[in-house]
Order: sequence, then C-alpha cells, then structure tokens
Amino acid sequence: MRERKAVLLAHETLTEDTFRIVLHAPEIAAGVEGGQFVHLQVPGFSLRRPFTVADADAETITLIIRRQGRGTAALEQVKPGSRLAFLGPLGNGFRPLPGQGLLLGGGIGTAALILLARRLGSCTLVMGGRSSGELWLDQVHLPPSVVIQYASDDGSQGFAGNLVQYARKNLKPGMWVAACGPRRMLAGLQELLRQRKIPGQFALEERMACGLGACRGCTCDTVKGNALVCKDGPVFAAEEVVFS
Amino acid sequence: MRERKAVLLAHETLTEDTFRIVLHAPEIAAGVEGGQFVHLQVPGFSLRRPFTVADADAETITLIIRRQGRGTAALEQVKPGSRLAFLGPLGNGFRPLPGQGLLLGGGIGTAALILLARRLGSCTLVMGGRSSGELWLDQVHLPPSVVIQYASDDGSQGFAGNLVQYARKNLKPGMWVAACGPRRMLAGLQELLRQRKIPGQFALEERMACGLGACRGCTCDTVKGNALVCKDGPVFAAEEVVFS
Amino acid sequence: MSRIVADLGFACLKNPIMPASGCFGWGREYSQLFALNILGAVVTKAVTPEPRPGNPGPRVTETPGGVLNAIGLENRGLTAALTEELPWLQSQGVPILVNVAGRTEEDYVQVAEALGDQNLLGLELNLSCPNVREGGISFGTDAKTVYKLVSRVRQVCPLPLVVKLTPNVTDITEPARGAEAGGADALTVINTLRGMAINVRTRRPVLGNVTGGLSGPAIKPVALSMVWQVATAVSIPVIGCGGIAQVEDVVEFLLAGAAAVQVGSAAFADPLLLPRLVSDLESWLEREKCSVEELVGAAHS
Amino acid sequence: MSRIVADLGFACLKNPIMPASGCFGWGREYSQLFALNILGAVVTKAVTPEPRPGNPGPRVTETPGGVLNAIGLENRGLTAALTEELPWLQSQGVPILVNVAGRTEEDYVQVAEALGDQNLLGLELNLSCPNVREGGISFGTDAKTVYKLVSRVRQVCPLPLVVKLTPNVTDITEPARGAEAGGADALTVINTLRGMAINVRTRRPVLGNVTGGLSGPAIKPVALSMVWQVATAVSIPVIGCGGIAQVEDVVEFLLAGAAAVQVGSAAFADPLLLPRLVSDLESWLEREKCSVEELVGAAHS
Ligand SMILES: Cc1cc2nc3c(=O)[nH]c(=O)nc-3n(C[C@H](O)[C@H](O)[C@H](O)COP(=O)(O)OP(=O)(O)OC[C@H]3O[C@@H](n4cnc5c(N)ncnc54)[C@H](O)[C@@H]3O)c2cc1C
Ligand SMILES: Cc1cc2nc3c(=O)[nH]c(=O)nc-3n(C[C@H](O)[C@H](O)[C@H](O)COP(=O)(O)OP(=O)(O)OC[C@H]3O[C@@H](n4cnc5c(N)ncnc54)[C@H](O)[C@@H]3O)c2cc1C
Ligand SMILES: Cc1cc2nc3c(=O)[nH]c(=O)nc-3n(C[C@H](O)[C@H](O)[C@H](O)COP(=O)(O)O)c2cc1C
Ligand SMILES: Cc1cc2nc3c(=O)[nH]c(=O)nc-3n(C[C@H](O)[C@H](O)[C@H](O)COP(=O)(O)O)c2cc1C
Ligand code: FES
Ligand code: FES
Repeated sequence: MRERKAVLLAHETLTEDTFRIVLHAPEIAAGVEGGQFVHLQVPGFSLRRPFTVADADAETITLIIRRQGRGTAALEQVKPGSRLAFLGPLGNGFRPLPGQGLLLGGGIGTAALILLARRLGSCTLVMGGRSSGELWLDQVHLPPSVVIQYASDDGSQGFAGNLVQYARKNLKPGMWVAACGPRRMLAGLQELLRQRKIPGQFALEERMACGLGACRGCTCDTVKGNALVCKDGPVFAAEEVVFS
Repeated sequence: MRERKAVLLAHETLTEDTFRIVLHAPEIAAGVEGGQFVHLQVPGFSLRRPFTVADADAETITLIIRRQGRGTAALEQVKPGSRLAFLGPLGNGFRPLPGQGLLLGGGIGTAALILLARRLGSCTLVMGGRSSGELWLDQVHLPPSVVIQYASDDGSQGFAGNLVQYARKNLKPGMWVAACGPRRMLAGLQELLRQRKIPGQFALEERMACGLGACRGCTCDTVKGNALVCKDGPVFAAEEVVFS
Repeated sequence: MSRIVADLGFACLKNPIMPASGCFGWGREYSQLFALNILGAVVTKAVTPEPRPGNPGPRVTETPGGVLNAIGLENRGLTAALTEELPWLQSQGVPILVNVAGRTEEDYVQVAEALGDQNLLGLELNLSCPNVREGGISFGTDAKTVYKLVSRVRQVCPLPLVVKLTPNVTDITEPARGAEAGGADALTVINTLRGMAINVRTRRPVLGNVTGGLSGPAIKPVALSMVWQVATAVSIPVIGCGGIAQVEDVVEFLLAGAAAVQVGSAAFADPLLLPRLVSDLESWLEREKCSVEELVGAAHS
Repeated sequence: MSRIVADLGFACLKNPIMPASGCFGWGREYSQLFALNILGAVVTKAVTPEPRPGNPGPRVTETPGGVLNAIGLENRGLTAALTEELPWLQSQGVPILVNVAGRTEEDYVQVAEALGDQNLLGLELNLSCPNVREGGISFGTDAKTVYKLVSRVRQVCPLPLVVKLTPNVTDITEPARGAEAGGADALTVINTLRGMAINVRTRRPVLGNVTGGLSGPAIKPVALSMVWQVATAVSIPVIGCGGIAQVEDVVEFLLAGAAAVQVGSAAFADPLLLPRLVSDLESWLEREKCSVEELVGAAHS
C-alpha cells in the first residue's frame, strides 16, 4: 500500500451511467487481488472515493465506475493524460476456496468480481440487473473458461429474476460463492448460503474518510462486533456479516 | 449590463506574472467605455473577479490580468474554447475632458487606460513599474497618435522614477489626467493635481461581492461620504476620493 | 394549489425562494437582470433608524466554499428607506420583508413602528447585531432578551414579524423559543457564523473589521442542522438560510423543516441563481411528483 | 534554535505540525506512509474508560469544502489503549498527546489517572462530548463545568493538560478561561461544528446519527477567529485546529496566536499532507526569513 499518482490512459463508456477508466500503475497491477480497492482523489473534493480494482494486467489497472453523485460525475470528465492520485491497493481481497466458484455481481458490484474471475481461471460469473440495458459484462474480455451468465429482473437478458433467485436455482453442493451488490441481495444470499451450508464471501461498501483504518468512519456490523470495511474488509466471510 | 457567457478565444503571456485573454463578446465590445469592467466567474470560486475591459474591437474584449492569488492563477489555466460567464459592462468609465489627456498607469493599472487611449485617439499613455521586466505596454497595439512612454523606479526603461515624479515633471497646464494604480500613487497624484489645479479622474479597486451595487461590499471613502466602486465608480473625479 | 406554493402561516408565497437580506440591496440592481415578481418574496438590506456608514474596508473576502463579510449594516436609514427605496420596491409586485436592525431595543421599536402601516409581507428582525446595552453581545444569544425585544416590537407593529437568529450560540432553540413566546410569526435560521481571515503577506486580518460573518456553501451543514433543531422546538414556520446554491440544497432545507428559503452568497457567483432556483425547483417537484408542502419537514418522520 | 521549533510552554516541539485527534487513529496506519517522528507530535483517537461501539452508519459524508462525521467516539477503551496501542506508539520516537473523552467527570478522571505515569507529551481533554449528567449538553459549553472538570483531572494527573474546546458556544473565551483557571497547560481550538446533511433521494438524514461534526476547509474562518479570540483571552498557549489544508493556513493560525496546529480532515484528501506541511513550512520560513516563534500572534499587533 502506497500513495501513488497514475496517468489515466483510457476512458470508455459502458452504459448510460457506467464507464471504465484505465490507469497506468505498474507497481500494483501485478500484485493486486480481486476485491481489493484503491482510494482515489477526485480533484476538488474533500473525501477520496473508494473503487474496486476491477481488472489488471501487467502495467495497468481498470476501474469500472457507475455515476452516483458529484464525485463520480467529476471523474467521468477527467481526460486521458491526466494524473490521478490514489492510495492502494487497500483492504483484503477474496480468498479463493476449494470447489467451483459462483461469482454473483449485483449491478456495479460485478466490478469487484472480474479480477477474481480472471485469477480463478475457471468459474461462473453472473451479472444481475434490472434489465439488459444495465448489463455491461459483455464488454469485458475474460478467458472462455470463465462462464458468463446474466440475470435480469425483467427477463430481458439471461435468467429472469434476481440473483438470489438465480442462486436458489443454480447453487450446487461443493460450490462456493463470492458476491458483491446491494445489501438486500447480500442479506438474501446469506440466508440461502446458511440454509444450504455453502461457504461464501461478500465484498461490502461503506462511506470512507481515511480508507486506511485510522478514522473508524467505515465500520460495519459483524458477529464479532464492529469491523472496518477499509481494513478488515472489504471482503468478509458471508456468515460474519450482520445485516440489520 | 447583462449576464453573459463568452468563449475565450486567445490566451497570451505578457510578462512573468501578467497575461491577456480575449473573449468573444460582440454584444458589449462596441459599446464598452474605457474604465468599465466585467465581473468574471472563475469556476469553483465563491466570488467573481472584477477586471477592467482593457481593450475592445467590434467583436471581442480583451482583459489584461496580473496573477495575484488563487482566482487569477485558476484563470490563467482556462483553455481557449472554454466559456466564461460574466456580468458587464459594469460601472462608469472615464469621461474625457477638454485638453490633452495624460494617462498614467501604475503596473496592472495600465489595463484600465488602454481603451480610453484608443477612444481618445490622441493622448499620452505612460506605464510605470519597478523595472523594465514588468512593463508590457509595447505588446499592445495602439494608433501612432497615442504617445507611449514608460517610467521605471530603477531607470531600466524610460523615465527614471515613479509616476508621481513623472507627472511632476511632465504635467502641463491645459492637460487632464486619467490614472489607475496603487493607492499610494493615486494619493500622490491627487496632491499634485490639487497643487497644479489640473483636473483628473482615478479608477479605483476594491474587493467586490455582487459587482452591481446591491451588497455594499466595495465602498470607498469620498468627500461626499461612502461611494460604491462597482456602481458609482470605478472611475471617480480625482478630487473626490479620500485617501486615508 | 400549485406544487411550488410556500405556506408561511401568515401568508402564502408563489414559491419558497427569496434573496437573503443584505445580498440583494432593495432589488433595484437585480431587477435589471430579471423581474423581481418571479420570486416568492424580496428581503431588503437592513434598515436602522439613522443612516450608518458601516465598517472600514476591505469588507468582503472569499474563503473555501464561503464568503466573509463585514459590511457593518451600512444603510441610508429609515427616512431614505421609507421615501426612496420602499415606494420603488412596492411597485414591483413582489411581497416584501424589510430587514430591521439596531443597537438598542428602541432602535427596533422605532423602525418597526414607522413601517407598521406599510404594505409589506412583514418585517424581518435581524437579532445578530451587537447590543450596545449588553456590551456588544448580539441580541439573539439570550432567550429573555429576544423575548422582550420581540414582544415590544409586537406591541407597536401589526405586521407579521419574522425573527432572524444568529448561529453563534450554544443552543439556538433557546432564542427560537424566546422569539416564539414573544409573538414572532416565523423565524429565519440562520445569519452568518463569526469568522476571520488573515493575509499572510501583510500579516494582518484581511477584513478592516478584523472579524466578519461567514456565509455560503461552507456553512450549509450548520444551517441545516439548526433549521432541523428549531423546526422541532417551535411550532411557527422556519425560513431556512445558509449556503444554498442549487435546487438540491433547497430541497434539503425543506425536508429539514423550512417552509421557505433565502439565498445569499451563492448569488454572487451566479447573479441569475434566484430565478434558476425557482425553475429548477418547479422541474424537481414535477419530476418527483410532489409539492413544497409535502416536503416541509418530511425528513423528521 | 531552528526556525520551525514550536514552543508549547510545557514543551518544545521540533515543529508545530500534528494530526488532529480521531483522524489519525494511533498512527499505525499512517506509519506505513511516513515516519511519525517527522511530526511535531501525534494526537491519538479519543480514549474512554470502557470500549465504545460508536454510532450507527453512515458515519462520514462530504459537504462543500468540508467533512461531516459522527463516529461517536468508537474506541477500544482504556485497557486496550494502555496495553496495545500506547506501547507501539511510544516506540516511534514522537511526542504523544492522548485524547481523552467521557460522558461523566469520573470518566475523564479515571482515564487521566491511569495514564498519569506514562511517558507522554500530555493529555488532550476532549470537552465536546455530551455530558450525560447535564442532559447531553457538552462539557465544554459552560465555564464552571470546564473549570471543575479540569481541576479534578489536574489533581489526579501530573501530565501537561491540553483542553480541547468545542466551537458550539456563544462565547468560546468563557470555557477557555475556565480551563485556564482549572489548571490547563494549553488549549486546542477548535473541535467540529454541529452540522447535518440530508439525502434528497431517501429524504432522510445522511448520517446514521442524524447530526455530526463539521470539519475541513469550510470551517477554517470560524476556527481562526476563535483562536484569535482565545489567544487574547488567556495566557496559556493555544493549539489551532480546523480546516488547515496548506502551509498558508498554518501561517494564518500562527499569526492569529496559535503556538502549534493540528490537521485533520484535509489529510483524508491527501494522506501525505502532514509531512508536506512540515517541509512546506520549513521552506516558507526560510523564504520569509522568520521563525514560528516570530509568527505566533503577530497579526494582533
Ligand atoms: C470498497 C469499495 C469499493 C467500491 N468499488 C466501486 C466500484 O468498483 N465501482 C463503483 O462505481 N463504485 C464502487 N464503490 C462505490 C463508490 O465508492 C461510490 O459510488 C462513490 O464513492 C460515490 O461517489 P459520488 O461522489 O459520485 O457520490 P455522492 O453520493 O455524491 O458521494 C457522497 C459521499 O458518499 C460516499 N459514497 C456514496 N455512495 C457510496 C458507496 N456506495 N460506497 C462508499 N461510499 C459512498 C462518497 O464516497 C462521498 O464521500 C465502492 C465502494 C467501496 C466502499
Ligand atoms: C474595477 C476593478 C478592475 C480591475 N481590473 C483589473 C485588471 O484589469 N487586471 C487585473 O489584473 N486586475 C484587475 N483588478 C484587480 C483584480 O480584481 C484582482 O487582482 C483579482 O480579483 C484577484 O483575484 P485572486 O483570486 O487572484 O486574488 P486573491 O487575493 O486570492 O483574492 C481574494 C479575494 O480578494 C479579491 N481581491 C484581491 N485583490 C483585489 C483587488 N486588487 N481588487 C479587487 N479585489 C481584489 C478577489 O476578487 C477575491 O475576492 C481590478 C479590480 C477592480 C475592483
Ligand atoms: C454581504 C452580506 C451582507 C449581509 N447583510 C445582512 C443584513 O443586512 N441583515 C441580515 O439580517 N443579514 C445579512 N447578511 C446575512 C445573509 O442574509 C444570510 O443570512 C447569510 O449570508 C447566510 O446565507 P448565505 O449562505 O446564502 O449567504 C448578509 C450577508 C452577506 C454575505
Ligand atoms: C473522522 C473524525 C473523527 C474525529 N474524532 C475526534 C476525537 O476522537 N476526539 C477529538 O477531540 N476530536 C475528534 N475529531 C475532531 C478533529 O480532531 C478536529 O478537531 C476537527 O476535525 C477540526 O479539524 P479539521 O478541520 O482539520 O479536520 C474528529 C474529526 C473527524 C473528521
Ligand atoms: S475509512 Fe477510515 S477507518 Fe475505514
Ligand atoms: S460589490 Fe456589491 S455593492 Fe459593490
């Protein structure tokens, strides 16, 4: 983990509200784990913004960003060639478990699973969303050994239903689950995994100030009490998280 | 006076700390008077910045700006093609008097006199500064009928001495004076004009909030009491201003 | 009723947007940029009994996200207000709140009495002024002083009274309750926070008056929390003020419990901000299919 | 003596730059980015007698030029501080101020007594916490309460005592004088301003705790004016805090009368800000050919 400045190499639109930026960051690109994040400075803002390292090759890291408020909107305007400061890689990534991995990404949460999928080599990666217009995973190049599937609430692409329904149908004994998405989805998955006695890991989100573990801004509730999303997470064992 | 948005057409460096920007503002370019100003929005700042319209042709206005603090530094970074919002033209310009005009500009104050010189056609325009490196008036194209002179404290260009000393030496009966510059210079000139019974007009500067006359942020002291630099000025009869 | 109407209890305004006192003069200058009657109301510069020259310059400067001012209530006094400013503004067809200030209780009483028979939306009593009788502490810091002042003004003036509170207090609900008990019809929350800036080059305070009042987006969270607190503490309407710069800010104040809002400093950066807020709020309400009335205080439930 | 040395009266620091409590944990995380001993001192997260879980989330959000937080003094309690955090920090060769908080006077006394024989620069008593005995009003708002608390702590603890004041008061010089009379060796001015934000989408307060503390550049003018006032009111040193983000801000606080400064929120935007401020201040003093000592309070003359 270090403070760095990286040149923004490329900027691409994925959907109406989602874009991808590629940063030149050779010092971290090779070592970063799926689920780890960077704390990115958006010029002019008081707080940095946390983003999963969605993908990486030898020299670059890719962030996939959904426009949410002012910070992400400002980031969308940053031109290739600009330098952005960030701290990273931060936090603990996914720890692959034995067995076939089922990776479940709710919307932008899918960004947290791409690098894991690439590193696992063989697994199933499912992206869920309300309808096909929101699903951008086809624009990410992954090896054929990664099975890509979709789930949409309105049935316009892939499985018709949400990811909890998808998992209820497709989860098999011997699998393990990695998931990132809205809290409601994760809470539903947690219940399902508990019933089926299947291990899982969830990547959580919380508002952050320091991103390092110093300010206690990003606590979440776990069975062991408060934990810090930035330092103890963002990836937690599924059964540890307390959704309230 | 209206709120407008103008495209920045050109951006040129004049000296180490002074630059010139040209804005496309055909609605005001023909009518603006020497000494009037615009209140320019610098994106990201809480207050606008007042700048004299230094020059104008049929379609454009030119601002000559000295880097002073953060606002002017940010302005220096604005790229041609960008649009800047401003309110203008604001305030009262110089009112030419009978006789030969002697226009005395202390440093960046010279910007307030260029358009006046152009409109007068025939006059003497003197720029004063500490040394030749600060004098940029040679980079402004004026008709040959405008006599350009320089004064420098260190004698490195033109008259050796400040503008009050210059005026003491060169002021002749029948002339009138238009001046803009540091308060100390204007106070000295005021005393000289009083002694010689020569009429003059001074363009003043004050920090502004509204730029319109609504907030009373920019008052200056005159023999008639408080006056607003933005609305009653920025040009005042020399004998009216109270320097304390 | 239209979505955007604002109910102040003693009056309904066509919309909840008005300028904050002191940032808009008497509206003359801004009337060159837009018709004043598109606003919910106009709030004037402070009026004191006699003309006041105000503070020495510099009087304004900029801070991160904010503006510092120390105008010192410069104004031309009650007579000029009555004979020169008000008649013009009354011809513009917009409800008027006249902001009243003073250094003694009598000052407020005198101005309020003189304005009592004017056709106005009401008076806004600015209780952030230094109280000469109480050693320069402002009127608005003590519940009893506020109560006494408001009830005295109430006796001499039949107009609706809006009391504007200073945020420079330990517990703003105390003067708020004092004002309500004294007979205020509404409260404006807040005036500026005390602040200062120093010029590191000259090593002297930037403002001629040393300290000044901080306003602008920087103070929005403070203003919002005070509106939230006051709205819970009193049952008269609250007018929110402090740092509003965009339509979302207006909505935040309504949700916190403000019945209407005032916009000051942010209009310096954009002189067309007030009319834009009116139309942005219209679109926002349209899009969200709701009304100002439904939003007021909704974040409390 | 080096230009950049800061004199706190009870101790001299190699420079006047320290982190603000709660923004720096116990330094462990930032020690991965720079050596802690380049700082004038380190100020720890608040310690309360027992562990505290803190407030429900969200706990932090952003405002124009500022940060709002409602951490709720989450900490692992006195025992963990003494056995796990302090020994590590004491090995880093940097002077330490331990920030102490509580809900009753006894809480402060207990923590101060337990830390009394530690090798520390001193304790920083955070008097912005809600006082359960006084209905949740913070300790720092009343001069007498401050006096009483500080004198009791003074009796049980031989360490230098720095008292950190809340800005949410009508007149900050009153608790400042109370702290001085009670035996404080220095004052930290200021803690956060009460503020809030509302999410216009959910129509609910953003923070789980509804209100929070506002910090960052937005509050700098307020902090500066309070340092200016307090420096005139007391004769013990003042540590300035609130919105510092660049070397010019440090100089402003010194000129206003601060003997040293603390930097909190701005280090979130730039985690290397603290070491940069040390070197920027060194260059600034070099260029201006002056010392911290000469700057302290110079704007008053
Ligand atoms: C570990 C982690 C990884 C993340 N990875 C991604 C990613 O790969 N792609 C992506 O698009 N988003 C990701 N997010 C969410 C992303 O950080 C927020 O969408 C972003 O900070 C919103 O900023 P804004 O200024 O646009 O929104 P605003 O709502 O204007 O932000 C206001 C404040 O709230 C914070 N905030 C708002 N929403 C969130 C959120 N969901 N999580 C954390 N902070 C929030 C902001 O950082 C800011 O401090 C991640 C969050 C975390 C904690
Ligand atoms: C009527 C008028 C005409 C002017 N014309 C010119 C011009 O043609 N060219 C030029 O270079 N400058 C001119 N100035 C001065 C110019 O406005 C300031 O240099 C500029 O505002 C400084 O902004 P800043 O952010 O760089 O400085 P900062 O010092 O960071 O600004 C802080 C605040 O102080 C104000 N301020 C600082 N210095 C001045 C000043 N001298 N006058 C007014 N406000 C000030 C700023 O506007 C801002 O609100 C004029 C000023 C006035 C009043
Ligand atoms: C230049 C200026 C002058 C002001 N004059 C007055 C005044 O005369 N009376 C008053 O009650 N408030 C006055 N105020 C305070 C504003 O009305 C308002 O309460 C404050 O600025 C906060 O709102 P804002 O953040 O939208 O500016 C003044 C503010 C500014 C910036
Ligand atoms: C996340 C966060 C946590 C804080 N925790 C504490 C604390 O435990 N004790 C304390 O005295 N102040 C605490 N503060 C206040 C800061 O120490 C400081 O007084 C305030 O943030 C103003 O400084 P700044 O503007 O530089 O951040 C905290 C501030 C923040 C932002
Ligand atoms: S963001 Fe500071 S502890 Fe996690
Ligand atoms: S700047 Fe507002 S009156 Fe002149």
